[in-house]
Amino acid sequence: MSSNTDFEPKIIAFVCNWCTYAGADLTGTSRLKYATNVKIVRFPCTGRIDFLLLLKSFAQGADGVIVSGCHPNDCHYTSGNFHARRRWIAFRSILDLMGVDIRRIQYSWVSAAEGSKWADLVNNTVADIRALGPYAEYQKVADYLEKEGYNEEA
Amino acid sequence: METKYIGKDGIEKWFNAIVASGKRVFAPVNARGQVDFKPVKKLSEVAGDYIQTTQSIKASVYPKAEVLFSYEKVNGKVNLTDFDPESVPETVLWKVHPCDAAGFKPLSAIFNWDTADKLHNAHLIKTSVISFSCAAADESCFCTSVNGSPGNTSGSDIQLTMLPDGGAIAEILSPKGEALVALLPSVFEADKGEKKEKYLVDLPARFNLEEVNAKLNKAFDSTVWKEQSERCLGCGACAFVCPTCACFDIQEDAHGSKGRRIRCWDACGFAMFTLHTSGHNPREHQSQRWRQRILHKFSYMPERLSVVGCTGCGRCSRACPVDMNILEHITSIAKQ
Amino acid sequence: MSEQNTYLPYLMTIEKVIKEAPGVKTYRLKFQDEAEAEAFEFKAGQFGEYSAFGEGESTFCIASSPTRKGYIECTFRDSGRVTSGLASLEEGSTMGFRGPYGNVFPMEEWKGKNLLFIAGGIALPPMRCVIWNALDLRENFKDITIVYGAKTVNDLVYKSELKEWSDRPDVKMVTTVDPGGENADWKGEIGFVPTIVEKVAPSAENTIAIVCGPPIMIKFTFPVLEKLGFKDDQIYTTLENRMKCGVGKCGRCNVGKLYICKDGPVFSKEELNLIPAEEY
Amino acid sequence: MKKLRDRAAELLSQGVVSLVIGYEEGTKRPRPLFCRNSESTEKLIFDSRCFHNLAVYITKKELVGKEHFAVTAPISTLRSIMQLYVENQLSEEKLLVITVDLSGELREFTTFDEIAAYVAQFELKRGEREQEILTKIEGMSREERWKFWMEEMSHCFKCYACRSACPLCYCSKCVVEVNRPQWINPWPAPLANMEWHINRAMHMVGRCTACGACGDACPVGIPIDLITRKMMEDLAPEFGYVPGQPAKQGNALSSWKLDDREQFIR
Repeated sequence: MSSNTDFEPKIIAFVCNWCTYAGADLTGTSRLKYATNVKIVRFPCTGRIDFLLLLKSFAQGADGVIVSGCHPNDCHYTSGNFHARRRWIAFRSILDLMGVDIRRIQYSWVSAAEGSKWADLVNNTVADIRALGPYAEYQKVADYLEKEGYNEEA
Repeated sequence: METKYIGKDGIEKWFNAIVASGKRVFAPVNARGQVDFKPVKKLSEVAGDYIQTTQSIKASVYPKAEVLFSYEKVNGKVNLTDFDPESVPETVLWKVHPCDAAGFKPLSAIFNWDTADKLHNAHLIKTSVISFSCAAADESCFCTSVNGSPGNTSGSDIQLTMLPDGGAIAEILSPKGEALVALLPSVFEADKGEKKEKYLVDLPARFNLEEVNAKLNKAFDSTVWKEQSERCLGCGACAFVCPTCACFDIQEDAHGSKGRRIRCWDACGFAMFTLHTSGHNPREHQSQRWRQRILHKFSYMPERLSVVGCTGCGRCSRACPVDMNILEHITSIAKQ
Repeated sequence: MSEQNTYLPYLMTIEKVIKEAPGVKTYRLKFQDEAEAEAFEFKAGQFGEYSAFGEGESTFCIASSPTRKGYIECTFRDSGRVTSGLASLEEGSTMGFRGPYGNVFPMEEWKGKNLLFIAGGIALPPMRCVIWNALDLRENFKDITIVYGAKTVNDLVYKSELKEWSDRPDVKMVTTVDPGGENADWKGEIGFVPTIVEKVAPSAENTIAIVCGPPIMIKFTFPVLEKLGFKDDQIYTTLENRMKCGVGKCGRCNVGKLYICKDGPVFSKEELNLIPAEEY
Repeated sequence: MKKLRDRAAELLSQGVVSLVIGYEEGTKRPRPLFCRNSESTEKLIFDSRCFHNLAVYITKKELVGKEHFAVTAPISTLRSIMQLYVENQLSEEKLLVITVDLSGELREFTTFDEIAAYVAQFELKRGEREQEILTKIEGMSREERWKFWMEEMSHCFKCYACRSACPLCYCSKCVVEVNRPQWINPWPAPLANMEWHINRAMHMVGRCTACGACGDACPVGIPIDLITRKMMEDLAPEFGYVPGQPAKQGNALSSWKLDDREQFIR
């Protein structure tokens, strides 16, 4: 993996409304600087984040994904994040088997008070993805139609 | 139509000449425990000992998913980009069974019976078919019951009948076939007078098509559909491996202001196939869908398009997870 | 060789949007290409595939009369992915249209006859095409009776045209709503369509009945017509099965050996008797 | 075999059940059989070649109707029946389950607890084929796994035989048939095919009983059953269920534990 200095990772963050979104807001109001590679999509709860959205992000050009919500026991809906955690465990296991690069999905708990954690999370994720390079492997198959053999395509 | 002889070495040289001409060559390849058509470059890649490929060759003239046209929205206007027939590469199909080649006729009948289908025809024009007559068959084969035979040349541009010496009788059947011969005419020798029939598998007919047709004409309300389809799971395996099934869906692949309209395979066995927006479904039960499949092939197509919608390749029977054996079912209808 | 791509739609500009009823809209469409507009011809009863680019295609009849040149109209209910995509378009925007497809009402054969139109709910559009066609060639036909019903007053479509028709001295117009669907201002009939037909229908003698509506309405209207003395060759309807291609290939709209998209959508009851009723 | 046929005939002729779902000889191997009268029970067979998962039929109302019915069930079918029961898809009142045990004796179950007790004796193990392919996959790098599955997925033509053959895919409307939004492209393409199979596996978390019906049904030979099997093997200990045993503690994805693993969460 060559160090891709020109490469600006595209990262989609799926965050819950009550903790991480508020946390990210705090990062801004605290005037903390962090990488601008992230597009935030706000959800009511991590429990609402469908796993297919993560795959769709990659298919549509994201190089990395952040999923973040309330810390355990802090969920606005009591247990949404616990359900989400289970789903992530299963999802990671399946993706890993299929050879999807699970290093490109970063899960986190960021509370409304953790403005600096959000900045760190984004910065670290951007750095990680920058090191991994563009997720071309995934994106190149996104528009495939009829191909008699996957390997036929160079 | 001209008959020639081609020797063992000649076959390989000719094959290499076809590949060298830049044409895309599809042939049966044994990989992943299955024999199926794949792009090949060398004759050694071509599978030898097998009865039938899992899938038919239909995808070469009717792709699983194909762009009908694409569009782009610009300032409230829409620009269309039509399908370009020139985008279809010249293709040679090598070692096609006669039952697969024979499938081109019913396929084209469906695609062209009233309105010409530009896409299908573009593929058809660019495709040359080199079939190999059949020296072996299994219990699912029944081409001789549906107007075909192990040496049927319908749909083929050239048919080879393999001889014990490794050479073959080459029947050159069309201008496209002649063009293929012209790639390396030197390997084609004068016909040695061998009788092709001698080398074909003996496959007695299992039912009489006219008889079946007559029975089916009165069978719409028969209980046979329910009886036969009880174990049917309603998947599309039979339709997708079939050389003549042509039912399709039209779908939209939209990405912001750009997009493309896609035609893709569909199957009459799916419960959602005929579902109306209102929730009403004219083919609500699996038995109705099974009936549609059989009647469409053996009654409606012969009547409307003058061609039977089955070539006896037996793939549907082999592919079916619950052994819906079409030969057995048709035979039982014929006996009723 | 310039073979036409059947699936390539004409580009149409939405010239006018009329809100007919909750969720129901009529679009007046104009060809963007002059030559295409010039060459385009259709007859009453035919349908097309209308596309919202980005969503897909949907099948509706052409709701305007072939006697009105220069445009076509379609009326649809927002009820799925494509129709809601269409419904979100505004005047001036572009949509697609393929057609015309299917057979036609044999209006030539109906010359000199009385016409009885019976329609229910959102099934008035295919009928509207025939009604205007007949009214524009009024001298060709004798008495024209229209019976139109909907669930509620709100659900009636083409409200201004309903008024126009009922104001005409040469049309007998009867509108009805299902019991409970009326409002304080309602002056029409109250009752289900078959009941009203029985009450107001003209003599079957020299009359053609054209019935369009939900299956349940058709099911109950046919026996009424029979009772009134209509023969099967005097009754016409139009069927709508699910379609994708519109040109007899995709395999959805088979009813027995027939394709609704090619052999229909117009059928006389005489023809209907020959195809399996369970498949439409 | 005779005992099974006699018993099935008896059940039907006495009107205890109106349908017996079992196996008969097929073209190459046994296939499902539906006996609605005592004569047809003559065709019934039950041996080690009978591995179609008949549980797929017992949630089809159109097929089993409102009457009592019986099903002859090998162990894989029993496991699925248990899971369907746990998911409230079956009632004990309507269904009589028959199996032939290792000693060749006929066993009948009228309650699901009996089935659970019987099933508990059998450990779910990888077969030769599963072992071979999974070992191969487990030995691959991530990039190799991606290539392997992408190549496999390029063969999928979305006939959905996997879905149809699975007893636990009983939804009346599948996610791929929803088009607002259209989550998964309906046409076959390697990525859309993979999305479908990932989706299928996610819907099987904690539910798959590793019967292998999906893989067996796949006409193009994609080892899709191994996706759900591996997922199940990996997650079972973590989520506290035993592979092949009914998940009595509830659906894995609709329950959770306070101490579920979270090392991967920053």
